[in-house]
Amino acid sequence: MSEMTLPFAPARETAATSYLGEGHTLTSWLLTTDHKRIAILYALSITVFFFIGGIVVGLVRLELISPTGWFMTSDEYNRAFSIHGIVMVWFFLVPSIPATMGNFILPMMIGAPDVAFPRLNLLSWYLYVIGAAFTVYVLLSGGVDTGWTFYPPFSTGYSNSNVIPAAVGVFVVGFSSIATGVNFLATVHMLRAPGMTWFRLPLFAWSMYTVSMVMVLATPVLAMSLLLISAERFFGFPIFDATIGGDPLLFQHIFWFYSHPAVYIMILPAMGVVSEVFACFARRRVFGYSFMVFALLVIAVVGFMVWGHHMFVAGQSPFANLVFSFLSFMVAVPSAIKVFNWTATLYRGQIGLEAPMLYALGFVGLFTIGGLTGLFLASVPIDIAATDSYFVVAHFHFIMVGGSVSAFMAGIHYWWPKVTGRLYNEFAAQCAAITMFIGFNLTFMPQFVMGWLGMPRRYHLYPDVFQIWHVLSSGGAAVLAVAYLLPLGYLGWSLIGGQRAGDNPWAATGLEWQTPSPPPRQNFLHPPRVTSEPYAYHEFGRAREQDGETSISGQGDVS
Amino acid sequence: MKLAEFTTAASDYASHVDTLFALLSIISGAVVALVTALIVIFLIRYHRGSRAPRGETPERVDREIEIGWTVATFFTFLFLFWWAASDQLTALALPKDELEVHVVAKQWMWRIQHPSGVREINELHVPAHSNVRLVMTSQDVIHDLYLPTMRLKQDVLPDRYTYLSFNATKTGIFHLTCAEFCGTDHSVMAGRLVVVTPEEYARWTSAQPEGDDLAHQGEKLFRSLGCSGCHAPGSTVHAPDLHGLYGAAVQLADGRTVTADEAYLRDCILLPDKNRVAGFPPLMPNFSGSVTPGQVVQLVAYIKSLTTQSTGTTQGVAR
Amino acid sequence: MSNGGSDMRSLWRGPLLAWIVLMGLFAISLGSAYIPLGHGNVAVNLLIAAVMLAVLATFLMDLKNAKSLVRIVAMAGLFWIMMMFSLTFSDYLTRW
Amino acid sequence: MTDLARALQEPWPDLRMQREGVSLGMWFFLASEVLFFAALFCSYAIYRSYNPEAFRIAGAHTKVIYGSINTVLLLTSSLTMTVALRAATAQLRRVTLICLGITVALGLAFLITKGLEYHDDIEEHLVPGTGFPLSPPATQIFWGLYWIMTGIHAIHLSAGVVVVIAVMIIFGRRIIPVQGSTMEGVAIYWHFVDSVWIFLYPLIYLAGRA
Repeated sequence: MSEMTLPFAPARETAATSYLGEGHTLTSWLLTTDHKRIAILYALSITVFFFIGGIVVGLVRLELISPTGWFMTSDEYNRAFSIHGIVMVWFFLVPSIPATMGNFILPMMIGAPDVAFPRLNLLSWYLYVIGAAFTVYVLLSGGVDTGWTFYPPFSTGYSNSNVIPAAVGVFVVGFSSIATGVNFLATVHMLRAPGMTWFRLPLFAWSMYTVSMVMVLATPVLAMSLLLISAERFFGFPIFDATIGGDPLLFQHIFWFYSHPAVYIMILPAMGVVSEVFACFARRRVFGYSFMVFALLVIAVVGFMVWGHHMFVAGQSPFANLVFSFLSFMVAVPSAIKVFNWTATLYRGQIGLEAPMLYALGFVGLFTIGGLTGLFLASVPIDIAATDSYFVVAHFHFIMVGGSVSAFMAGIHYWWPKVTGRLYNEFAAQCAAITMFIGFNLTFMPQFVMGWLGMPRRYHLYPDVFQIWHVLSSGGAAVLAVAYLLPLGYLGWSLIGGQRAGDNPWAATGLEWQTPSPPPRQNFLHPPRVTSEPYAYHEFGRAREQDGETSISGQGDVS
Repeated sequence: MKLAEFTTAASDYASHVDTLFALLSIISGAVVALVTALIVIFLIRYHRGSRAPRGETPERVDREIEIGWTVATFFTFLFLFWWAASDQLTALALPKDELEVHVVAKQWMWRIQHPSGVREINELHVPAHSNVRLVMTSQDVIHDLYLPTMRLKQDVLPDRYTYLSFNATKTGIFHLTCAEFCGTDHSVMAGRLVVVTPEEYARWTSAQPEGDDLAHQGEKLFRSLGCSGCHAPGSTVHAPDLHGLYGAAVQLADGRTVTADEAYLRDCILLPDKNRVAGFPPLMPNFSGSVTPGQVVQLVAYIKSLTTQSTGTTQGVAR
Repeated sequence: MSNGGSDMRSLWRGPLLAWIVLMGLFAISLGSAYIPLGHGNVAVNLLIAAVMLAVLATFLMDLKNAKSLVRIVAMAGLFWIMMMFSLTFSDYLTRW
Repeated sequence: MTDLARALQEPWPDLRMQREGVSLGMWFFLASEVLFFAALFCSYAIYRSYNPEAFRIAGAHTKVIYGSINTVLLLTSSLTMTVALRAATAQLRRVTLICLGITVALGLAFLITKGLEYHDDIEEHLVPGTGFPLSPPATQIFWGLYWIMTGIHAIHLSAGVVVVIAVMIIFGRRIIPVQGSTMEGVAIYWHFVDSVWIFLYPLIYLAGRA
């Protein structure tokens, strides 16, 4: 290939060595600039945080079995749910798909040897670890009890917990997000392989592009909001102090300017993963590809204009409520279109129900419910009744856990053979996927019910009429815990005893599958060149006459 | 405790909200059913290796379907927005002749004071079939008064008034609680909303230990704090006259014009420099450290009474 | 590489011109601040700041020769600021 | 050409792409920085519209002389930075280094002036908290924002100074040739820090002058 002159053309002998074989020392991992190794580092560290957050919420669900509580004080309970929120949102969900799968797959998907700024990529992991270390410090030194939202004046003047270290942790991890975002944006703009035009980008690459946009533009605003409350708490600068003319609501505006788009930071990558998995396991082009792309872009942009729906009862003006309500309804349109398009992708497919597909189907179901209940909360009168209740808790868990985590699992299972070169036990994986779906619904469906009945969130002690729902929810959480632990077992086992996967076990299209598993350091043995549309699972156009079995052909022509 | 204390729709507004909730539930249920049904049908019919035909659909049809459901979704959402917004706007149209009850929240209790001067803690007695307006403020952090049976909640903010209006149609004892996380005992910052008939309310009020009403308490404060020294007509100090002030438009020194509502009056007492009235020297002392939120409520009630019943109490000031 | 005087002159000429304009604008800004214009003061000052930013970006940051993509990115930040300001103020200006 | 080969880094195919990529990446980062400051400016705007009188009174106590000197210093540093970049592109190593040197000197002068100003402010107890000399109380919000805004700006500038010094060392020892992509990124960042000051200056120093 002469179109692209790589200055570091891979030598023949190293071509066979996978990225995993390039050194086995600790420093070869900790000082690596290989996007694939950094992705593995991220995967390991976010897994640790996922289980920290999970254990904490396990305790919370256990405590809530009894309306009067049985092993925590109210202060301990408040610290528990706060740390659950902080850890899960910033140390797991936000980096989850972008920092692991995005890092690993995105450069391969667009045919690049690495991300645009490999050293910045490593730096972003270190920033993540530093932020995480602060959080561990917060945990060990008594916790934080403000909830993940840090509302003043509680956080600035009344809380007796470690607000500032928690804020510093989140602040630093924010920079890690920004670094990743900048890196991905530059990568997608500059390093696409010859022939990889914008409208030949797989939807996962598009989702990484849009999510990077949101990360880069939203995260700094969070950083500033945390800085302001820290300044108020630490130096006594009265920025949000109502007694002298400040306004605590201003914090909420700034905070939600980030934190609503943050929901899209969690869900856009999930949408990308699910699009890949649907196309592969239905062996079908994604229905309405260009609409899917525009939907991602519209969600990313309009997602910035809807933050006020978190503040309908906060003392925001009724006029602003109307504006934000309208915009919130509008941002739901592209989300709905995506659900319809995934469904339509199944039409006339060759559908197989391997584990990644089961997770992806679970995603569509749960995301649909989560999205529709979003409409409830966009309606001002219903939001007034339901906000700050378990209805909201259930709603955002449907999106962030039902949606995002399901898609994360789908992606892990889908790309596992590529990343490790091994196959996991399919049956075990299918069992885990089904258990997760059941456990999830059992956990969060009761929360919708009790929320609408009037159960407020963040309650340690609660009226006993709600006990039955809490018990159901806690039971579901136990099932969910099993479903999250299962993959540790069979995925771990696959590393030792799993079958060799081969280059392309799913017969998938996409450049990442046109290279050995696990891939070599430079990703491709030969610089790839793209000649066709993505998702060429069946021959477009000609299939009309043949009307039979579809042929499988790769997207990339590796010469 | 009974579930009905939470779930009863105790006002017409609450029933409206329930109707909207039902409508949205039906639409959502239909969409979920449709998507699930389609997915299940496709999974069965197009399972790998099945004999169903697999041809391509024409691109033009694809496009029409795509545009079709985009437009359909858009208009459905527009309709839902219109419905929800009109409910909201109806609720905003404030009725006249309200009973104003003051609520001061603090970690972790609700202090309530009726216009008659009666106080209660963590209990709110209101007459049925009357327009009740809660004027709320917080003494420390942000709280949120949540009345499940009215389908209403509103954050209660420090140094600012927020309002909640309702008209209960059912009598009974309902739940009242805090919905915005406010610290250790957030979950037990609860109480009872007692809706009684207007006659019972009158009886209940008069049965309470004797006390001045809010305006009278405010009047006493007004004198003991020395306000009357400057604000009395004919005082040597040049300070604005407060008669007829409430509800009037005020020209401020920096060119703005504001309506003198509760929030404005409160600001004038606690942050006198924020809204200086045009044509007056900045002499008003700052009372933010020396009066409690409850006392501000009384002072404001008194100043309001100078407008609403401008005959009876005026003499008090003039003296 | 040889670098004669003419080379140096072409190196400096454009940026120096921009710098002189910036200095002029700065002086106007400072001077106008002492003329009482009520709300006009802040308007004038911000307008001058905006012009200064435009001059700086176009001539010193060389946006005039940049790829359109870079210009779009530079504009994007401003668009998002606009979104933040207009929607936040939609609350504050209609609140009381 | 060995010079150029050393300037090229993974994963870029050629130097032109690398320069473009670095400058694009820097611009993306600046978009992020813009939003970072936007949150601050937004707070300022809202509080000023709510407490116009307090902001006028508080603004009259800022030290306009220091502020103006600093504006001149920063604008001039932008000039020398632009020339440094142009010189680097034309492969004039010595001119580049001299211009960078002047830029750093101007940056340091800015920071010293800032330090003097902070000293004066602290002498006058213009730090929000008990014993704050100004009234009404909302003046404390202005001064709280003053410290945060100028402080964050100064941190950005210090970072810029450190980076420019590092770049000078790298160029001086010929570790990377001047015409590489490094100058590109550094220059854009420096100008950005300058542009923030262009807005800080009228909002802070000119607020209460009329």
